Amino acid sequence: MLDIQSKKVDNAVIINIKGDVDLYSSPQIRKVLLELIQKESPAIFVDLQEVNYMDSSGVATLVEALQRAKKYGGRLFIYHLQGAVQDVFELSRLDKVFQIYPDETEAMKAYHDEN
Amino acid sequence: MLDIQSKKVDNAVIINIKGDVDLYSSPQIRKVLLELIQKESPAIFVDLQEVNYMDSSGVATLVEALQRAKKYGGRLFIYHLQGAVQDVFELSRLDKVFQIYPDETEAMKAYHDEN
Amino acid sequence: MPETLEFMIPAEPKYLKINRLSIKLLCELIGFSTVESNNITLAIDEACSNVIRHAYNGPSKEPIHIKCNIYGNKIEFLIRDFGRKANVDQIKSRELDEIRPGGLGVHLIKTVMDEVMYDTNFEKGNQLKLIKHFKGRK
Amino acid sequence: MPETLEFMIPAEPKYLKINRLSIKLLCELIGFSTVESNNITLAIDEACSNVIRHAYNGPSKEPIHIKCNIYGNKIEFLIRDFGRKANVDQIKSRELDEIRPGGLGVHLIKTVMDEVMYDTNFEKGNQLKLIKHFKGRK
Ligand SMILES: Nc1ncnc2c1ncn2[C@@H]1O[C@H](COP(=O)(O)OP(=O)(O)O)[C@@H](O)[C@H]1O
Ligand SMILES: Nc1ncnc2c1ncn2[C@@H]1O[C@H](COP(=O)(O)OP(=O)(O)O)[C@@H](O)[C@H]1O
Repeated sequence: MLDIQSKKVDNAVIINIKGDVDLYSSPQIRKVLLELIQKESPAIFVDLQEVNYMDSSGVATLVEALQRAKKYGGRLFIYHLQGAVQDVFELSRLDKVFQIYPDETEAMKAYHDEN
Repeated sequence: MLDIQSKKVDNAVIINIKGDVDLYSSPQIRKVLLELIQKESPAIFVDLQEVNYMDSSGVATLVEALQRAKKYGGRLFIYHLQGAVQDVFELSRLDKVFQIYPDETEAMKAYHDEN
Repeated sequence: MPETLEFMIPAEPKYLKINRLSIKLLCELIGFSTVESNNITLAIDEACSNVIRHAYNGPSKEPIHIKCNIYGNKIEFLIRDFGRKANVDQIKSRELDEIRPGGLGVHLIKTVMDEVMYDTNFEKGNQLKLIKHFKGRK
Repeated sequence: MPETLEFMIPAEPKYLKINRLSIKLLCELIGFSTVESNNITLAIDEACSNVIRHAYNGPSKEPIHIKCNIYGNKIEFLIRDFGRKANVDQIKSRELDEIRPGGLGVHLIKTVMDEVMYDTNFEKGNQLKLIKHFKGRK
């Protein structure tokens, strides 16, 4: 259903998601994110460039990951949001809760500036 | 419904079609083609790169144009067929009736070689 | 018991694309290849175009109803209209070597689908039954 | 008399995308902007997800039926299920400043649509009526 690729860059993990994130597919992302959180991955980057649709179950999955990561001081960055996905975050009033960046370079820069 | 652009190159006309060619939209292409045929345009190039779907009414429109152009010695070239469009021509056994080319360069070359 | 999906549009050409998107995705979801899904979508679209042109004599507010029944080894489409009764003897493709515009829809439907049955025994309108088997699961 | 389209899928998450494609294209065809069409599609999808999760308590072979009535100044969606009767008092969004996963669907539906009415007066199941007006044509 979704095509999820992940790669390690130093101590960060970049996840590329391709497809619609909805009630059908969000459990798939949840699994990937929770595994990383289990391992206390310090920085998780979620590339949403190829996600054209996200529903509230997708947003909920990211909220859950954000909150769990925070507990051990982990960071979650999301970037490259398409129009419809950006809109869901705004409609949910979560666009200020997340660290949303235009692209990978900007997200990486923000992470490195923090450290 | 369809986005149809046309441009003149020497004595040829190149038509770029964007969208699905079906019962709804094929009259739009028919109008453009028949106007060129009315003027006895010597060479009509139809670029189908951005046509992802064509039904039998689209194929019928092209057959009609081909036959009418032939009457005054005009030429009709079609190129850049997407998979589904190529399949309709094959299923209709018209892939041998038309001059179908991979791209504009090849179609132009064939036309110039004829002259 | 099959799994069933249904789609109903008014018999207007502008709505045909809605059915195409649904049918194509459905075919892909249940395991047909991209090419098979494209071809099945073409067949259903041709059947709907024929309903508009022949059963309703042109665009109409009357409905085209498509029922999709998914079985273990095949998908069955029932395309129902409430228009003029078809004369089944007249529903046939032209000779393909006679090159002329038109007369291709029925040929495409019959080439793509495994079974094609017109049923005109309704009080009003017609129903076309189209079946496609999953490859290797006949 | 409105123009009417209908879509019926089994209450399975994998089929939701079929409805999304149909609703999005329909909204665009009748003149909503891309953003409006996306938002309406989101609202309908959230309503269907809630039918699966709350009315049917999870994926089910029972149907979700969507009827779209197009009027001159608005589109009306009737989303019908045949599951457990909803307790309308319980259908509400969480407080948005309380950040936690979930509890967003009803908020999204209410934010996007102009009118949202739950009707539980059916012998079996529920119906949600959602209305969106064309901008400037209220
Ligand atoms: N749904 C239908 N109802 C009545 N007649 C039909 C229907 N579909 C096809 N036909 C008949 O079959 C003929 C062949 O159809 P088709 O192959 O689609 O080509 P065309 O419609 O271009 O002639 C039509 O001319 C028509 O007489
Ligand atoms: N179709 C429905 N049938 C019954 N209850 C519903 C329905 N939709 C929503 N609800 C109720 O409203 C609450 C809020 O729904 P929602 O905002 O979608 O968030 P969530 O489902 O994540 O809790 C649900 O927890 C549920 O109790």
